[in-house]
Amino acid sequence: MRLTLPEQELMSSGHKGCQGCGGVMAMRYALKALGEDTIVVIPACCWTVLEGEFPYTSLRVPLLHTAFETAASASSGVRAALRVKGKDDVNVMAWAGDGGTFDIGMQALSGAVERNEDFIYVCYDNEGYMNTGIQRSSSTPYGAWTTTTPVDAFEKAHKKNMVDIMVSHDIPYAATASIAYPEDLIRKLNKAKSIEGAKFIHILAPCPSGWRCASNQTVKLARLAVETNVFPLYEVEHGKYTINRKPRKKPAKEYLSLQGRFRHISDEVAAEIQEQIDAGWEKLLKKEKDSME
Amino acid sequence: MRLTLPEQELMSSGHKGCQGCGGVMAMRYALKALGEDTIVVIPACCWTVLEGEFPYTSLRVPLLHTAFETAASASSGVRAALRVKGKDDVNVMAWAGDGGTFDIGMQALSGAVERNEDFIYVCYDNEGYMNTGIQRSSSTPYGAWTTTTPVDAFEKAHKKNMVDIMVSHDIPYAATASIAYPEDLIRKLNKAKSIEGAKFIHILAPCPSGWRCASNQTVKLARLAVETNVFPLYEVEHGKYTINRKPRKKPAKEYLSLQGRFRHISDEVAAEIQEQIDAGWEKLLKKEKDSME
Amino acid sequence: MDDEIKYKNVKELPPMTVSTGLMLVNKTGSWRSLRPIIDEDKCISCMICWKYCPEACIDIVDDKPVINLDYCKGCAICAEECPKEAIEMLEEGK
Amino acid sequence: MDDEIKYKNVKELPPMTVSTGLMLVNKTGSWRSLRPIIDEDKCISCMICWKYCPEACIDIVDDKPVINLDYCKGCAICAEECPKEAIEMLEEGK
Amino acid sequence: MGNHAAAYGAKLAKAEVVAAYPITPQTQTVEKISEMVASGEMQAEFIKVESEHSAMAACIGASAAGARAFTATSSQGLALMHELLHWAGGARLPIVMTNVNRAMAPGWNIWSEQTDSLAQRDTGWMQIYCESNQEVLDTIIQSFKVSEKVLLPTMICLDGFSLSHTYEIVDVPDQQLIDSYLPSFDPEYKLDVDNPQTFGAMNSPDWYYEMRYQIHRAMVEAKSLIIEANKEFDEIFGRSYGLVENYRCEDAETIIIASGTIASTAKDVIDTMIRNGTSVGLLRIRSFRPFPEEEIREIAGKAKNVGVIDRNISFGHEGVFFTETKASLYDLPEHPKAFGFIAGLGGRDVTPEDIEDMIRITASGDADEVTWYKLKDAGVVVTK
Amino acid sequence: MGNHAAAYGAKLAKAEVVAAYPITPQTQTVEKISEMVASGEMQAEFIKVESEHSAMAACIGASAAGARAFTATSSQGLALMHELLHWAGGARLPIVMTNVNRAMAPGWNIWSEQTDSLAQRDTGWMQIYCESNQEVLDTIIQSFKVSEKVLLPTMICLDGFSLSHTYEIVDVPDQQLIDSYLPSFDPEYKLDVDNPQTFGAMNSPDWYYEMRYQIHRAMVEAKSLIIEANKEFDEIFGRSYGLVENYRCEDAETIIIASGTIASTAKDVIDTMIRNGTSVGLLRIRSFRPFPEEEIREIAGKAKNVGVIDRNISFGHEGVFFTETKASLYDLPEHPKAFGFIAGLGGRDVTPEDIEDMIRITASGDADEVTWYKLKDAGVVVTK
Amino acid sequence: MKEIRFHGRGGQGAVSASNILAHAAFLEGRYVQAFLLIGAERRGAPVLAFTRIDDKPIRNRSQIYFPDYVLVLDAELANFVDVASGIKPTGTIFVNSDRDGESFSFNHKAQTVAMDVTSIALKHGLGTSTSPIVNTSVLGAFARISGEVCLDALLQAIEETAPAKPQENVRAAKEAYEEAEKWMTKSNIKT
Amino acid sequence: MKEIRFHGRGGQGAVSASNILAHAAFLEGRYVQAFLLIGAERRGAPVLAFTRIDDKPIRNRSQIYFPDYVLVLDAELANFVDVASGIKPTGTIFVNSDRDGESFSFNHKAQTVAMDVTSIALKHGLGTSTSPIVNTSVLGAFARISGEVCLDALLQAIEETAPAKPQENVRAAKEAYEEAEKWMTKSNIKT
Ligand SMILES: Cc1ncc(C[n+]2csc(CCOP(=O)(O)OP(=O)(O)O)c2C)c(N)n1
Ligand SMILES: Cc1ncc(C[n+]2csc(CCOP(=O)(O)OP(=O)(O)O)c2C)c(N)n1
Ligand code: SF4
Ligand code: SF4
Ligand code: SF4
Ligand code: SF4
Ligand code: SF4
Ligand code: SF4
Ligand SMILES: [Mg+2]
Ligand SMILES: [Mg+2]
Repeated sequence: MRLTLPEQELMSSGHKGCQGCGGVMAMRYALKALGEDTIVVIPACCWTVLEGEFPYTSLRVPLLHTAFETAASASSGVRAALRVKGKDDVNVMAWAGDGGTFDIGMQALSGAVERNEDFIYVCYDNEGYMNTGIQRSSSTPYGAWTTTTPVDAFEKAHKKNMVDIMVSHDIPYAATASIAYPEDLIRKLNKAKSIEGAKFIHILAPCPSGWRCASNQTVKLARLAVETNVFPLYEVEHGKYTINRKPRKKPAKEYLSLQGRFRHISDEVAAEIQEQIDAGWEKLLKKEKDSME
Repeated sequence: MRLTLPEQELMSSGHKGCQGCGGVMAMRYALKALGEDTIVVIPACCWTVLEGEFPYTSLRVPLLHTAFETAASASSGVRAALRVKGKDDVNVMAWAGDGGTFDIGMQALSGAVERNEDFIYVCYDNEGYMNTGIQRSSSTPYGAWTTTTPVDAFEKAHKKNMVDIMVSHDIPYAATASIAYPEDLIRKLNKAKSIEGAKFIHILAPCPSGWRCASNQTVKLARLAVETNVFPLYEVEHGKYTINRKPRKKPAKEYLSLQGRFRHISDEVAAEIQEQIDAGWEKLLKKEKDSME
Repeated sequence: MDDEIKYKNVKELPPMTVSTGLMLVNKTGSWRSLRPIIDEDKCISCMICWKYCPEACIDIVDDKPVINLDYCKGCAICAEECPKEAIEMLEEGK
Repeated sequence: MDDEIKYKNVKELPPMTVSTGLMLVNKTGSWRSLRPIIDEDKCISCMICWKYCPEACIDIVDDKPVINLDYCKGCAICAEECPKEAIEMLEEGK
Repeated sequence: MGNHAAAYGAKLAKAEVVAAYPITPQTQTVEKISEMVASGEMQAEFIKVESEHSAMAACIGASAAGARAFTATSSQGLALMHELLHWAGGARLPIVMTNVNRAMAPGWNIWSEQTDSLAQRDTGWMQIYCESNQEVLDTIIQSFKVSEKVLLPTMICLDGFSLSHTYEIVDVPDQQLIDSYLPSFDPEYKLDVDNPQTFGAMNSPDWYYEMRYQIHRAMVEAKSLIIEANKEFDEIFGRSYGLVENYRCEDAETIIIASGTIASTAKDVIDTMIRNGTSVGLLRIRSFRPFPEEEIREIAGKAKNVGVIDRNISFGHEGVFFTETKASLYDLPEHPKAFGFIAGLGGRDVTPEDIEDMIRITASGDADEVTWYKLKDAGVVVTK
Repeated sequence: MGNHAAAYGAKLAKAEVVAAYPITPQTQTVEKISEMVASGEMQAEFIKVESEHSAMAACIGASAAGARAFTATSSQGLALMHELLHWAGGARLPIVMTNVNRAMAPGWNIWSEQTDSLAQRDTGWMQIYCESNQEVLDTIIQSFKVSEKVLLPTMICLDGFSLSHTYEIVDVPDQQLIDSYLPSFDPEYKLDVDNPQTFGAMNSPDWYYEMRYQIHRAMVEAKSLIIEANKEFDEIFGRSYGLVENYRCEDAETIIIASGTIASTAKDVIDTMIRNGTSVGLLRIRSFRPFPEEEIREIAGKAKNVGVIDRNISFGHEGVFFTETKASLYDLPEHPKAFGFIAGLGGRDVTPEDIEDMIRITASGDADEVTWYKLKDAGVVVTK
Repeated sequence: MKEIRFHGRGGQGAVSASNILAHAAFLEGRYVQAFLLIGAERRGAPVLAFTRIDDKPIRNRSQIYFPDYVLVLDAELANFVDVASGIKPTGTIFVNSDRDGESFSFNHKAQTVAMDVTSIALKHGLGTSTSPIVNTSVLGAFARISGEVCLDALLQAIEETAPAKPQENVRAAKEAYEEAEKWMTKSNIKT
Repeated sequence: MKEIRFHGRGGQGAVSASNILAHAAFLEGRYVQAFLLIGAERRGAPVLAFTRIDDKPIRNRSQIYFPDYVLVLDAELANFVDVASGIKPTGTIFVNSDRDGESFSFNHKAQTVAMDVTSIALKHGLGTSTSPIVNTSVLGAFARISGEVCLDALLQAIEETAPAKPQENVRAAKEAYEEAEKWMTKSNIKT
């Protein structure tokens, strides 16, 4: 028997995540990577609720719950406190959903990255406000149903490209990761740990409840997202793009058809989505190429 | 006599801007471009104060003063109201300083651009919080003195690249402009007017009071900023970069030495700044080239 | 940190909302309507089930996966991901 | 919109802070310590001074620039930018 | 459910711009409006903002440009709007908002408590507390009418879950009748390129004070307008509420003051107790801003003992309703004894039995000034 | 100037993390601290955040991680923090902040008014109102002591310009003496990898109510700790303030209640009037949260007439100090007549003559309940 | 007033059930209230919902502690949750189970009725065998057993408010009603 | 108590002047207060600053309406601003001007003193001819003319608090003091 992940469990069983929650898996892996000397900061999101209930917690590391829009700013304060106390060997990990990152926490994040705060900001992305019952966020992909983008007015905006935005902020390190590829995810968090300054990790974390799929599909969907180029795995070090996986591309339909949130889409919309994915992938390849020059 | 700018003055004399204020010039030009059918939204900034005092105003177009962080969000509301009333021929211009744009108004802007609100967001950039007496913003350039980056701890961060950040948001149109080149500025605002969706214009607007220079240097400094590649003029249409001016490059020192805020810098720091400018310029050239492909 | 905490009244409370116990007190096995059963014969101890379990409730005992049914919510990811189809999901109460 | 507005008491006020007059009432000429003087002989009517004046206080009269000293703050940009050095700045009160 | 009643209220009032952000337990309002706008059933611009702060900013922009604007929020979201609540009030913009009362974090708690909205009582917003979903719907319509007359925004409060998530029978009035009741919004002052004006410029000590006075004055005037709007509403729809509700207070020796769903539950209790011979009445406070000083004086001033149930706490002092009630009774020549009860914070259920108990304590005329009702304190009665 | 006094206070208190954002009229505090940190004179991490919201969030993070945290703000900035003020209070974090009182926009107005901080009175922060720059400096040091004992944050308020921008003599105490007075911050509960704990999790109706009670209780207990901290401070530095200041109220028939710089100016007036035979005293409210109910009762309860000067307005009701004062005097067997004055909003100057006038109106025992003092209303006396 | 409590799992439709029941009673001209005890429950976790039915306006907005009826959508829950908590001695506990009512010994006074409606729901294509949607079937059976609402009103309520598949739900409810009828005859129970 | 009002332009140092004066009086053991009337003034715009000096603690924090002294840093201002407003009949208005004091007819009761200190400031390298920094020179002259602070205290105050060029400012103030001395002898004024 050979384990491909560290054995230590810093996230305990007993949490209140839905059956098959991808966001839970993401945290499990992240803590395996970062280890005990890690302080976690969590703004409002599913993790707020699933994490525990007073006087119980499911993390074996210190955790500060904080207001929805403050993951990055509260983390800055934690880092400052550690610095003033001379505790330089502790990781500070901000852990927020896509809503808390792309939307309401955007400014705090932008500010913290501009200050190049020494922290790891992880966005576990389930492509919507799931804790409040599946509303759109600016991470919700084109075509998706949510309760605020009903089928007759499904989401029309494209997913905001947070990694690019972070790269435009001159962030030392940004990467995407997926719960289907925990070894890659852990490698990236380890790399983030080794780099001084701000780090941004964007993890796709499927949500059976919000994506309207069976609870056993989480890993499969996350894998398909990579294999269809819906969510490519790549990292950006000081502006240099590296695509970690260039899969033999599967059609997007394989991914979309497993999810209730895309059930309503017509063939035309599906074709549009496929086009967008292809264009996005080309763009990414080009970025990789351009940034290598 | 041939005027190179529209003659109509929608900004009146009698305003309270400092002698030689570049921000005032920027507004004068912007209104010349956009004309009477324009609603202006101004968050807290120098323009709040210099614009007038109840019951007087210096704009001959409707103006909504709003809270510091809300230029983009309040403008969204104005646009929605116009849309619901069927008034589609009115421009909505958000007009904010660099602090109100790069810092405290960042999120509202990011959100509005993500929604692709049909408005023109102008940041008149004087590279600091001038209204409150010259504090750093994330637009303050490397090396500069401000009251919160005193000479023995001068500004160490690099100016945030807002145009790039906007481009990462897939904004239809973004451009830089300068009060030294009003014709170019007006052309860009006219182009912005003609494009549906969100537009971002970043205008360098020297501030004699904050830059610690004589009041007659405003235009000269703005021009030098372009001629030294400190602030290149370019525009980005749907991701395509076009550099509007590729000057025969002057040394940065010419620009820096006229400003009290750089008085303290050593030759080494000056050399560093020169390097950064050169690197930035190369990067921009590359972006132009890459995006043309 | 693993024990149950019983505050009887306000005087016993800490001054703020600070959690000092583990959610292990919350036996999420009750959520389950499907129960995973590992077929030891098929199992090759690759530990992929362990790797992907969102409940962190698959223990490694003697190099073999053992599901802690106190916490298993029955999501069936383990069954789905097992390369050997060594895990079957049975209806609870049946 | 150009006139002075004199509210005498609260009953005359509009319900909110709404500005209906122009700042033209504010004669910023008082800020000036240097006064620009155009040398008509040198001037070629290029209107660059007009273009760059931050006070918008250079009028065009018969194709020539005329500075409105009620508002000119004496920033000297016009003098600096004039391609013909046709504008001189004199100390006020001298 | 109350959240849908709010959405229908906004729709019937023909809100033109809605900018809102989801938060438990308000979310269904946002969802319902999304749905109605998507299907064309509601003709409005729905701005899907990235935060409550931007929701209020967008409402401010929309209202300033002359559109009828609506939003809905709760607790943290309301708090995040705080600066802009002052703004909307100060700018005299008749925005209407529902706030689902929920406790403030930390610890996170999504259940009912009114501290969130009461902490906004100095922002220049009118505040109406509802006890039923019908009242929520009706109040939205009435509030646009009043708000647009006095040029002040209104916040309509409903208790989390016990209204927001409770299904009950709500009469959804006919659109035409509503239209006859509520004229379209056509403000005199607005952003208008044909009549350019500047809003919110610097206002020096010369006139700022008077501007503030006007806000205050307008809100005081709103009292009679609220009553009028209710009367008119009553004539068309047969329902009316008023600034306060006097529930069997005539000659009552003991009067209990409450708001929201606690007041609703209390009515059953009052009926039972009166039936059993107790002299008791309920004064339900509906409008907290403008504050119904005269009404409280008139109704509660005659009682022997007054008990105030606060589902809120102003830390370091006492319950907000209690403070303001005492202050308003202050200058009566003879005033009742007053007792404050803190109850139901963070969604702790307040049962009919609890209310009866608090009434009895009040009626005894002999209790601590403030009681933290049912504090888990090993039976010890706890006072502030 | 008061802003520098605040900066020196933070420095002497050895604040470890400062996260702040500039705003008129607080800016010089941020500037001075930048300078002192840059020069190494002050050993602290200064986080140059992008907004006040992030300033408070960073202070929350820092304090939760066990660092002494300080910030400073004013008006709009304070309002922007509102949600996080609730947070800091609810999380029991002993952050200390100075707030320069300034009027709220719109119209923009940068001058003195206390509505900004009073609108935060329900957030679980202690609030101290100062009348001199010395008091500002001293209070910062005292407040860290008290805050860290009761685990609650403190907001120290100083009037815009009339303190913030006024140069006057301030004794800057010796660092060693301060160190002997104020121990370093070493909280029992904090984010600590050696003792992992989770802060602020979901707190259901089971215990949320009790948690809120504890906040309240801690603030009530802070009363005696504030007095104690003052006494101890007095012993070392010869200066003491207390919850309230009783300025010549013994046997005064008329008592005026005020805070901040208006109270300071009033002292001159009181002296003159007493010299001229008027029986008058001043009750200066220093601690508004915790609310000094007993002190007000004891000092003002005996007067015949009490006048309350409010540099704030809770729209639709009255001045905040006035409401709370009346409420605290409510249950005295015999209570004074009370009169409220709204004065000095938006920086309108309140002169000694004005104060004398308000005292005379109060002393007459015959006036409207609330007077908008010196409202420009063509000489008509205006009441609410 | 009658007070009903529903036990289910997140995602099973207990909350809809409480609403549909209220709606049905409303259609019969009664006053109703339906609400839930939310603990931000996740898919799979136990949830509670409530309905009140009365002949006069319902003003009591506190929770239900002493229900007249308890409806358990998923018998497995009974192993972990005290479903009988507070049930009136005169009350009825209905459990969706293929076991016998008597085999559940919750409370000595209240009667326990068990019926397998899962099979009915599945027959009408409601949910999957691993997650059947049984709420309307439970209501159908409840309508017959309790007599608190008549079948027509219930079916109309389902049609008007079911989140999806109205016709299937109507049919399932009807069948469950009829099954309950049979069951009652068999068990010799009258209402 | 003595109350002094300064008139200057944004950027000219009127506010520093009020602080330096207060500081000087403080060094002489007196109680002081210095403040400004801010209107968010911009470079070039007229500004006001104030100083109060007393022998007992100063508690009055309202503005100064009836100053004992008015110091005008820039004579041009007198054309636009009512610099004499409220001046006490026994008061003195000091104008930095090369004109004669009598040529300013602000107020019949208060005396007006004019002196050109700009040239002194420039001589010591304070500012430029178009924007001279005259605040310390004005204070030097004021110290002599008013006798409200002694020269030593003033110079020390300047040294300790001048925002820049302390020595130059000290020298300028000293020279202005001496010039004022001469001017007084010449004008036959005693204090
Ligand atoms: C200021 C504020 N607004 C709204 C909320 C309500 N809220 C809590 S979590 C959440 C959605 C979170 O979405 P995301 O960050 O994507 O995390 P997820 O729940 O999807 O895991 C919302 C809207 C809040 N807590 N605070
Ligand atoms: C919430 C809030 N914080 C702070 C301020 C104070 N403030 C007003 S303008 C300003 C600086 C503006 O800087 P910028 O946007 O660059 O405009 P500039 O003044 O430089 O023209 C600040 C900090 C405010 N008005 N509101
Ligand atoms: S709603 Fe989605 S993200 Fe949230 S706990 Fe459930 S599965 Fe996880
Ligand atoms: S401070 Fe700078 S930006 Fe502001 S008005 Fe003066 S010159 Fe213009
Ligand atoms: S995944 Fe399958 S084969 Fe691998 S250890 Fe688990 S049960 Fe055995
Ligand atoms: S069914 Fe899900 S929870 Fe249970 S062991 Fe398998 S993966 Fe873990
Ligand atoms: S810039 Fe000079 S030459 Fe041109 S119009 Fe003006 S004064 Fe004449
Ligand atoms: S000096 Fe300045 S303000 Fe005056 S006219 Fe010339 S450019 Fe305009
Ligand atoms: Mg999400
Ligand atoms: Mg700026």
